[in-house]
Parts: sequence; C-alpha cells; structure tokens
Amino acid sequence: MSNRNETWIALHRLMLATRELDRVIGAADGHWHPALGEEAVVAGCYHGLRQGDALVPHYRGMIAASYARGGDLARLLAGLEGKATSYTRGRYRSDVCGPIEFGIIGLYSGALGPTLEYAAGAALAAKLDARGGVALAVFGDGTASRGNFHEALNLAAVLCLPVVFVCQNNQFAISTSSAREHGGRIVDRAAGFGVPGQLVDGNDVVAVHDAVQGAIARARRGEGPALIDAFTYRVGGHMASDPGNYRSSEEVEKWKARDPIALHEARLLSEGVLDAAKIAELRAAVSAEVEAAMRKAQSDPMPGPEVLGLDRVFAGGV
Amino acid sequence: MSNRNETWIALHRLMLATRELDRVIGAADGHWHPALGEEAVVAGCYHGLRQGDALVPHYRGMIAASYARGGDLARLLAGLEGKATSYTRGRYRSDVCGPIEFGIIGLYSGALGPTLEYAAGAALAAKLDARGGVALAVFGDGTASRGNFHEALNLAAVLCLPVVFVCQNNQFAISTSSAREHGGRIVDRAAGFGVPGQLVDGNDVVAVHDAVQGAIARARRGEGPALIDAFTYRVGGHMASDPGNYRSSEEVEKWKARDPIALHEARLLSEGVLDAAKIAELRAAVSAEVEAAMRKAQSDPMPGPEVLGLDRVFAGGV
Amino acid sequence: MARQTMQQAVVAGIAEEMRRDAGVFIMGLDIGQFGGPLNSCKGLWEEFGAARVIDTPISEGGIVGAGVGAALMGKRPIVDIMFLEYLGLVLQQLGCDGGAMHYYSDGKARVPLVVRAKFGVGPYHGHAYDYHAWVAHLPGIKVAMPSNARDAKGMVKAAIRDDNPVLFLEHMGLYHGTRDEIPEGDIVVPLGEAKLVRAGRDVTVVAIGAMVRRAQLAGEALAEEGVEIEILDLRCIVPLDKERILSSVAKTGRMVVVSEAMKFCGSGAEIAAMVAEEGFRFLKAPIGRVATPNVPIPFARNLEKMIIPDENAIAAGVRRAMATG
Amino acid sequence: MARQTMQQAVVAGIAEEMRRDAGVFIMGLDIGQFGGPLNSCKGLWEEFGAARVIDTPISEGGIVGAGVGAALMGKRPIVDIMFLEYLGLVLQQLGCDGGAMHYYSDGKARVPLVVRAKFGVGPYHGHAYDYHAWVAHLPGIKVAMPSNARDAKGMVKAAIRDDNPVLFLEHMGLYHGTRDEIPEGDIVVPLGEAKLVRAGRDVTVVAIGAMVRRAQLAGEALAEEGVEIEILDLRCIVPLDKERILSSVAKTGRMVVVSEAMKFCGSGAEIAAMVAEEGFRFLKAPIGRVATPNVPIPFARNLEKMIIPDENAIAAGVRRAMATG
Ligand SMILES: Cc1ncc(C[n+]2csc(CCOP(=O)(O)OP(=O)(O)O)c2C)c(N)n1
Ligand SMILES: Cc1ncc(C[n+]2csc(CCOP(=O)(O)OP(=O)(O)O)c2C)c(N)n1
Ligand SMILES: [Mg+2]
Ligand SMILES: [Mg+2]
Repeated sequence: MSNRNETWIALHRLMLATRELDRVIGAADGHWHPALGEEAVVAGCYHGLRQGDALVPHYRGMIAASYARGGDLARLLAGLEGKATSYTRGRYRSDVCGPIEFGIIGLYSGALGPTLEYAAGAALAAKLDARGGVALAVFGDGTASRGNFHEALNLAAVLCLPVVFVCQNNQFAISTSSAREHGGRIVDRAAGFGVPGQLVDGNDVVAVHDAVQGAIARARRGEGPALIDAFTYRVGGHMASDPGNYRSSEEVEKWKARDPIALHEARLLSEGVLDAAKIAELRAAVSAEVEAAMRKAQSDPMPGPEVLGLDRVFAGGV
Repeated sequence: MSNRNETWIALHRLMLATRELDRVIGAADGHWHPALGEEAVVAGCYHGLRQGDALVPHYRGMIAASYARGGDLARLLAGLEGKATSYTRGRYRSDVCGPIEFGIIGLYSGALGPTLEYAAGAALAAKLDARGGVALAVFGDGTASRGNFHEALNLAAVLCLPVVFVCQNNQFAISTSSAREHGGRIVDRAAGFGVPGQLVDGNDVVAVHDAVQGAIARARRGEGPALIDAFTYRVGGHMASDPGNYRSSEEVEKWKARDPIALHEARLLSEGVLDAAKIAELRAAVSAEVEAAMRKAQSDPMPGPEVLGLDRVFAGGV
Repeated sequence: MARQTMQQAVVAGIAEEMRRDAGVFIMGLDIGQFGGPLNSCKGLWEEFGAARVIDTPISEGGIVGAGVGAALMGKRPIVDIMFLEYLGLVLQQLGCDGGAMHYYSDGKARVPLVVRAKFGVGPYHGHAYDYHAWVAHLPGIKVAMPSNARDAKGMVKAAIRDDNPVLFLEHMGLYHGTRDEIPEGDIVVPLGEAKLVRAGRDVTVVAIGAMVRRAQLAGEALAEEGVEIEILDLRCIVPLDKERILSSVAKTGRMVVVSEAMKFCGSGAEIAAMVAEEGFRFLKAPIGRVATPNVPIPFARNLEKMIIPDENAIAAGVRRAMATG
Repeated sequence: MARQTMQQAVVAGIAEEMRRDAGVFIMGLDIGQFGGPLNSCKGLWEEFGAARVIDTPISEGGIVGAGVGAALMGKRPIVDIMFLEYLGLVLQQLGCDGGAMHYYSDGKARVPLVVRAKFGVGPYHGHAYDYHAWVAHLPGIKVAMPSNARDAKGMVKAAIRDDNPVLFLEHMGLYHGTRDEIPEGDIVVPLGEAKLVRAGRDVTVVAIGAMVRRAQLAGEALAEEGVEIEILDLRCIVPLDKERILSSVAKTGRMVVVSEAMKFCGSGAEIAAMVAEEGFRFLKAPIGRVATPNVPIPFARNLEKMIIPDENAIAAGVRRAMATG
C-alpha cells in the first residue's frame, strides 16, 4: 500500500474513533464536549507527529489526541471520572489533559489560553536542543481572543521558534458566534506577527493534514512558526447536554451536509483506496474498540485515599 | 488667522513644550523618560480633544498630555517628586499618571498594557451614553506585545467601540529594538481585528494630528475603533541617564536629522504661518513658562502625614 | 415573599439595580441569550437587551479592564468572569490597578465595579478553586461571599451601589440548592457585617459561604455532646467585621476558623492572626483552622470530598479546641 | 573569598549553574546586552550568548508560560520578570498551572522553573510591591527571599536545581548595598531552612528580606533596654520552617512577625496563625505583626517611609509583646 493510502486510512480511522468517542461518551456524560463535525481537524492535526515532538492539543479532541499519540483508550476513558486506572490515578481529568508521558501538554487548570505559551516554550526547548523537534498547538477560535494567543505568537515569531499553531475554528465559543467573538478572521492575524497564515477547509482531513505537516516541516527546517486557521463548524452543542438553540437549524444542517467523515469516505472510495466493505469493516472495528474500552473504564474502580498524596505536591516530596 | 494656522501653531507650541519639559526635567532627574524625537506624536495626539472625551496617554509624554488637557504645569511638575501641591498631594506620580479630573486615565501601577483595556471601557461608557464621546489610547510599540493590546483591540472591534488606538512607535522598548520586540509591523495587526490600520509619519505632527482626528471623527460617527501606527524614533535614551549604547550612532543621527520640531518649523515658515521672529518668540515663551513652573515645583513643600490617609483607601472611607 | 435559590436571588438583585439605575450594566461571556453558565444571568438579556447585557469574547483581562474604564467614566459595570478560577487573569486590572485608583487620585477617581465569579466544590465538577485571599491582600477592593439566597440578594445590591470595586463570590454548591424566603422590597445587606447564625458559649466558629451550613450541622452534632458553638457567618472578608469576631471570642475564649479555600496564606490565616494579636487575652485554647489543605483539587469525586472540610472535620476542630485550656 | 553585592552574588550563582548544566538558560526583558534593569543579569550575555540569555518582548505571561513549557520538556529555565509588581500578569502560568502539573500528572511532570523578580522600597523609586503571598497560597511552588548576598547566591543555586517552580525574590534595597564575603566553591543554601541571626530569650522576631537587618538594628536598641530578641531570618516562605519558628517560640514565649508586604492576608498572617494553632501553649503574649498597612504605596518619599516598618516600628512591636503576659 502506498504511503499516501496508508496515511489516508489512518486519518479516516482517527476520525471514526473521534466520532465514536463522542457517541459513547456523550451518551454517558452530559458534560462531555463533543467534536462532532470537527473530526477532520482533530485527525488532521494529531496523526503523524514524531516521537519527541511536543503536542499541545485543544481540549475538544483531547482524548483523541492522547489516543493518537499512543495512549490506551480504556485508561484515557477511565480518566473521565478519575478512576484509579487512569493515567493520573484519578488526580486529574483526561478530557482536558492528556498524559505527559506521551509528550502531551494539556490544560492543567480550567483556563484556556496559556497552553499556547507552553507550546512556545516547548518549541524553545526543541530549538535549544537543535534536533529538529517541533511543537504543535491546537486551540479554539474562542481561545484566540485571549491575550495568550498574542503573546505566544509574537514570542514565537521574534524567537523564530519551531511551533505550529492551528486554530480549530468551529465558529463558536459556547454560545458566542464568530462575529461576536472576533473582529476579522483568525488567519489574518498571522500577518501582524510576520508569520505565514493559511486558511484551510477544516472539513477536509487531507487538506488539514497536509497543511499541518507542511508547516511542521517548515518549522523543522528552522524557518519559524506558522498559523493555520482550520475552518469548520461545531455541529453538536458546546456540551453533550447543550441544545445549541442560539443558532439556526438551517446553519447546522448546511454544515452537517459537509460531514468530514462522509467527504473523506467518498474520496477513499472514488480514489480506490478502500471499498465499501473495507470501510464498513473499519467502522465496526473502531466502534468495537471504543465500546470495549468504555466498558472497561466504567467497571474500573475509583482511587483509594493513598492516591491523595498530600505530601506529594512537590517534586521531591512535601 | 485661519483655523488651520491656529492648529499648526498650537501643535508647534505643544511640541516645544514637550521638548522643554525633557530638557528641564532631564537635567534634574536621571529617571525621567524623555520623548526626544517623538514630539510630533505627543502633540499630534494630545492637541484638540473635546471636553468629556477620555484620554489614555502613553507614559512617555504623560506630563505633556496632562498639560495639553489643561493641567497646571507647576502642579504637574510637583508630581514628579510627589510634592504637596501636586494633583494627588504626593500620593502618586505625575510622570506616568495624569489627573483624572481632566478625563485622563493614566497608569495606576507600573504595569504597561491594561490602560488599553481601560480605554475600551471608557469608550463603552461613551457608547452607552450615545453623546458622541470617544476615547483615545496611546501606547508604545513595546507595550503592543502585551496581551492587553490584543484583548482591548478585539473587544473594541467586536463591540464597535468609539476608541482610537495610537502606537507611539519609537522602535524601542528600553534596549529592545523593533525586530526583537515584534514579528511583523504593528499597523498590520489591525486587519486581524477587522479594524482600519493606518501607518503615519510620526515625525510629521500634522500628519499625526490629521490621522488621529480623522479616526476620532469616524469613531464619533459610530463606525468603530481604529489603529494608527505613528512611526518615529526614540532619539534619547530610555531614561535620561541611559546612554542608549545598544544601537548605532548612525541610526540615531539619521533620525535626528528628521527632527519633528525642525520639520514643522520649516513648514510654518514656508507656508507663511509664522515668521522667524515669531517662532523665536514662541520658543522663548514656552521655555520661560516651563522653567518658571519647574522653579515653582522645586520650591514646593513635601506632603505632611495628613496626606497619608490610611482610612481613605476606600471611597466612603476605611 | 418569594422563595428563591441563590442563583435566582442574585439575578433578581441585579435586575432591581438595573431598573433603578441606568448606569448599571453587565458584561461577560455567554451571559446574553445563553443566560450565563449555571443560569447566572438568566432573564437579564430578555429584559434589558444586548446594549446593557453584553456578550463578550474570551478576554477576561479585557473585560475586567473595560469594566474599570467604564466605572472611571461614571458607569456601574458588573463583570461576570464565570469562575473564580480565572482570577489570576484579571488581578492586575481588578486588584492592583482598580483597587489603587481611588487612593492614588487623592479621592477623585471612583471605581464602582462588581466582578462576579462562581466557585466551590459542588454538583458542578471543576472550576472550584477559591483564590479570594489574593484580592483580600490588596488595598481598596472589597470581597463578599454570601452563604444563602437572602444575603446574596442583599449583598449583590450593596455591591452594585458601592463606590469601590467589589469581588462578589457565588458558591456553586449553594447556587441551585435550597430556596430561601426573600422579603419584598429593597433589601440591602451592608458589606462588612458578619451575622450570628448560632449563639453558643463554648467555641466561636467563623465560617463563610458553603462552610456556614456545614458549621451549623457540626453545631447540632456538638450540642448533643454538650458543646455549644457560636457561629459567625462572616459574609465579607473585606471589610472584615473585627468587632463581632472579637466580641464573640471574648465570650467563648476559643475559636475555630473554617475555610474552603486552601489553608496556607488563606484568609483564615488573617482571621486567626488578627485574633492572636488583638484578642489574645480572651484565648483559652489554640486557634484552630479547618481548611482545605494546599493541594491542587483532585478530580476524582471521592478524593475531592476528602480534602474539603465537612461537618465532621469542623466538629473535630471544635473538639480539639475544647480539649485544651 | 569574594566580596560581592547581592546583585553580583545572584548573577554569579546563575553563571555557575549555567556552566554546570547546559539545560539552564535565562530569558526576560532587556537582560542581554543591556544587562537587565539594575544589572540583574550583568555579564551573562557576554559569557553565554544570545542563545541562552534571551531577550524577549514585553509579554510577561508569554515568557513565564514559555518557561513552564520549556521546563516540562526538560530544560531548567530562569525567567526574569523584572519586578514582582508584575506577578499578577503571570500568576496563572506560574502558580495555578505550573504549581499543579507535578501533582496532577501523578508525579510525572516536573517544572524546574525559576522566576526572578525585584521588589522592595529602596533607592529605586517605584515597583516596590511585594505580592509574594499570592504564590505562597498556591500548592506546588516555592518562594525564596534572601536577606544577604551569601544566601542569595546559595539560594538561587538551590532554586535552579530544584525540580519545582520557585519564585525567587530580590530586594532592591539590598541589591547594591553592602557586600558580603562569599566563600569559594559550590555553596548551596537548601530552600526551607530559616536561619538564626540573633539569639535571645525574650521575644522571637521572624523577619525576611530587608526586614532582617532592621530587626537586627531593633535588637541592638532593645538590648540596651535589657530586652534580648531572637531573630529568625525566614529565607523561604515556602517551604516554611515551622520547626525553627516553633522551637524559638517555645523558648521565648513571645513572637513578633515583621513583614514589608501588606499586612492583611500577607504571609505574616500565616506565620502568626500557624503559631497560634501549633505553638499556643508556648505563648505568653499576643502575637504581634509589624507590617506595611494595606494602602497603595504612596509615592512621596516621606509618605512611603512612614508606612514601611523600620527598626523603631519593630522595637515598638517587641515592646508591646513584652508589655503583656
Ligand atoms: C480563560 C477561560 N475563560 C473561559 C472559559 C470557559 N470556557 C470553557 S470552553 C469555552 C469556549 C471555548 O471556545 P473555543 O476556544 O472556540 O473552543 P470550542 O469550545 O469551540 O472548542 C469557554 C468560554 C475557560 N475555560 N477559560
Ligand atoms: C508589564 C510591564 N512590563 C515591563 C515594564 C518595564 N518597562 C517600563 S518602560 C518599558 C519599555 C516600554 O516600551 P514601549 O511600550 O515601546 O514604550 P517606550 O518606552 O518606548 O516609550 C518597560 C519594558 C512595565 N512597565 N510593564
Ligand atoms: Mg470554538
Ligand atoms: Mg517604544
């Protein structure tokens, strides 16, 4: 199988996993933040990073990112409730913070924004090491209103850091639509930092993946940061329980018609990468994997008091 | 005398006052931040605001801004050392914070950046009042690296606030040159907020003034915020005592040759607004005024303990 | 008389002030049509419209800064920053600058700004951090934290009318909980007055927010052991009602300070230190502090529960205080 | 032996660690060719070059955030934020996030980051604010404040080697003041050990930073009155050396806590509260706090002087402690 075909299948697989995660978790937990409709950005970004690269994902898609980097799905799902089997044994939540052991820097608080700066710092570390490492930061369009976006991009530009910033632009921050969230387009902010900006169709997983990989390659060559505006739409509510009635159903339907999974499936078929039977097989396999992981996670135990570790707040103890 | 001529003379007068302030204060205080070479931005911005408009000046030029708004020069200079006769009776410093009674919002701490947000808020108040009031915010190129710049501009854009942001772009933040302070040009940041951006010659007082007044008129009409990048050069050190040896003397000399006061003086002469004698007269008058104010300020007393007011920290007491 | 939850009472108080004074407006994220997280602003947009109930971008520093600016120009803004967990994003504008303006301007500037924030361990999992001590450390800004719906209404109205910045804290565990009878008419609870919620002779228990109810439960259990605690609901950390605290300790000779905020350098330390300095002569026993230990709030529900003081922890603290002196 | 100022000692300590460990680097505003405000980084750029002595834009949150990110990836960054007055701009990254990462990751993340900041009333007029209590309130981050050049060198080296974020505070009034003899070789002063700087039987005086010298002056004056104070130089607020404090109070029975930071909710409150809880049985008198009142630091030099504790204020606090019990 050609390299390209392998990549396309892997991208599809990750999109399917992302959607299955939404379905399975969303049914169990009204507080879950689905990435419905945004799977192309999730898969396009998180597939294909190198070992040693730093990944700083958006919270929406964090479990998929952790999974793509090699995390065990059952343990990741155990982190939704803080089970003892999760990567932090229940000390923290997996839906906003992936395991650091996979090179992931997640959200260690509820505050959106600072992770872009952590990504710049991870890129600075990579630059000091000079072994071609990069950092990839993904963030929401709403998050782009935070001053952290500005400080991180400017710092990265001035220090010529190997970091790629991708806006998972789903046109909403909770109920706030783009028009009320930001003047101008996110992509147009790149020029103000002297950084290349690229608008991509965020419903086309290949377009996203190629853009991200292109920017990463450029960063690896020492040519500095880039900003990608991956334009898509949040088809679901902000949370699983959010009816999202602050926008028209026509708008939602219009975007549903551009479903990234359907689009890529059509391409796989038309380019002869997979036939209908193989596609169905893939779907079934992913579905079974996610469901099995969820069953395991749900039956796992909660942590005991030994996990609390009031004397383990500092590295080195006390 | 025509309206235009009056304005040109007033602009010249304010530039001269700014330079005299630098000369007189700089001789007395090594910590003073001179605006040498930047007088066209100072005068171009601060001349001609309406009563009721909010003015949020850059710290470099604060005394000139306060003077332009009607502050008593001797009292303003008394604020350099916290004399009892200053506008805050010594509680705070006049070199970074002008008197609020003149509609000035200065720096109430050492932190650069938040004043841009205060300007947005003042503009929001004006918008709610709907009487055509505006806010004018001036800030340094270095300050534009702070996240506050981003949040303030975006908020102003989204809420269509009547506020004009002017970057007093002297190409330095202490020792940090533009190239190491920001990727891209400040003016190019406007597009990212969907706001008009205008680059002006910051050594041409008329160009600055016209641009600022144009943007203010637009804001008064309800058409929203604007960003002006007034490009100039800090001919002096960061402080009076700073030799500024982190840049070449050729660069400094090149910009000295474009002295804004000399440029405007030449225009006043060539356009027949003032003759050489009148210009000399103006200079002498301004010089005498500043010197007299400084003498007065220096002989004024320090505050007594009654100013301390530990029970006056809260409005309403205690 | 209306029976209202704390959420309803706060919104009702804001609405009354918005009706009374055209200068009052509110801004924040998702507070318009969406009604605010946990319905923190439900109904305001419908009544007052988008001009006075302003949806904003995710720019906490920007909107608190804009609140400061608008307040300086004579408005009375309310800024809803969603969660107290974001206090670190606005401290410069709200506290350092906003708190200093009145004093530094020699009394000429006024900053009548209310910043609202939800916090606390409760049914909503996350955003529980209580960082109010940071603001209490700064001059010129008040800190209010109601323990019940009636006070919440009266205190939010007082906060809006106050000419100083006020940090107004809404505990998510109390938010949609029990309903209180709220008297009709203009109830205003002055900021800085602690309330006696249980009289007792043995130990003074100083509590605030959600800890008040837990202290009451502890009080009932302790009464059965013959220990009568006196409970003060502090209501405000700034201004601190030193008189009521000291006069209660003068009576009981013992004090336990209860706090959901982390113990080290929390505001409970201030209360204990104040009494150790100004009320030492009354003390018969060590001053106890029952507080959340200094640890990042763990996520697993059972771990989380272990660290937040409950009625048992409070009762244990009281018993320790009774064991000496 | 070299005679060095605190500024020189801190820079020498950093340079030694940069030589020892290629993972150590420093970033901040104007720290390269300019050498840092008050020469805080003088000579580092010349020795280590622009790759490891990195000039940055005015983006305090950005550079502290970048420090956190680089530390997570195994570097040992030092970030110079110029002045502690800007702490409110970096609290989220440094404290709330940075302090929680080790714990939340179940011990897998480490954030060996040092944030340096100057502060304090001294010859430099402005930027004096001392907000360290904010950080002390948070879990997972240490707070160090040397009172002399020797400790400054040893503590900055310990801070750089520490696997946790450390806020390292440099008092501008001590910075270019007296010189200390600094022994040759690798002096490291462990974080969390208070130092006895004067032994005495009557009153324990807990001081830190510039207050240590003032306490010593007060001690000399008081000795002439026959009052012998015992002075502890705290050196770190986190970790707090509870043992040394308590054992001193066990001996003297009296304590005065001295602090240049504002009194209300300052770290002095924590020390007083800790002793009122854990050392109550030793106490013969109220715990005194001598601290700056909660007021924005006034600008006029004479007003500023009135609010910062000096040796007379400290002596007066000691006399009050002696007057009872
Ligand atoms: C600093 C901060 N402010 C507010 C919030 C509350 N909040 C959680 S998700 C969210 C919307 C984020 O929008 P966006 O960045 O576009 O991501 P999306 O949810 O659309 O994926 C908000 C406001 C937060 N987490 N952090
Ligand atoms: C938030 C913040 N960081 C750092 C400083 C220290 N500082 C004072 S002036 C200055 C340079 C400001 O540069 P710019 O905004 O370009 O103004 P200029 O001095 O050139 O007029 C700096 C970094 C500060 N005052 N505030
Ligand atoms: Mg979004
Ligand atoms: Mg500049």
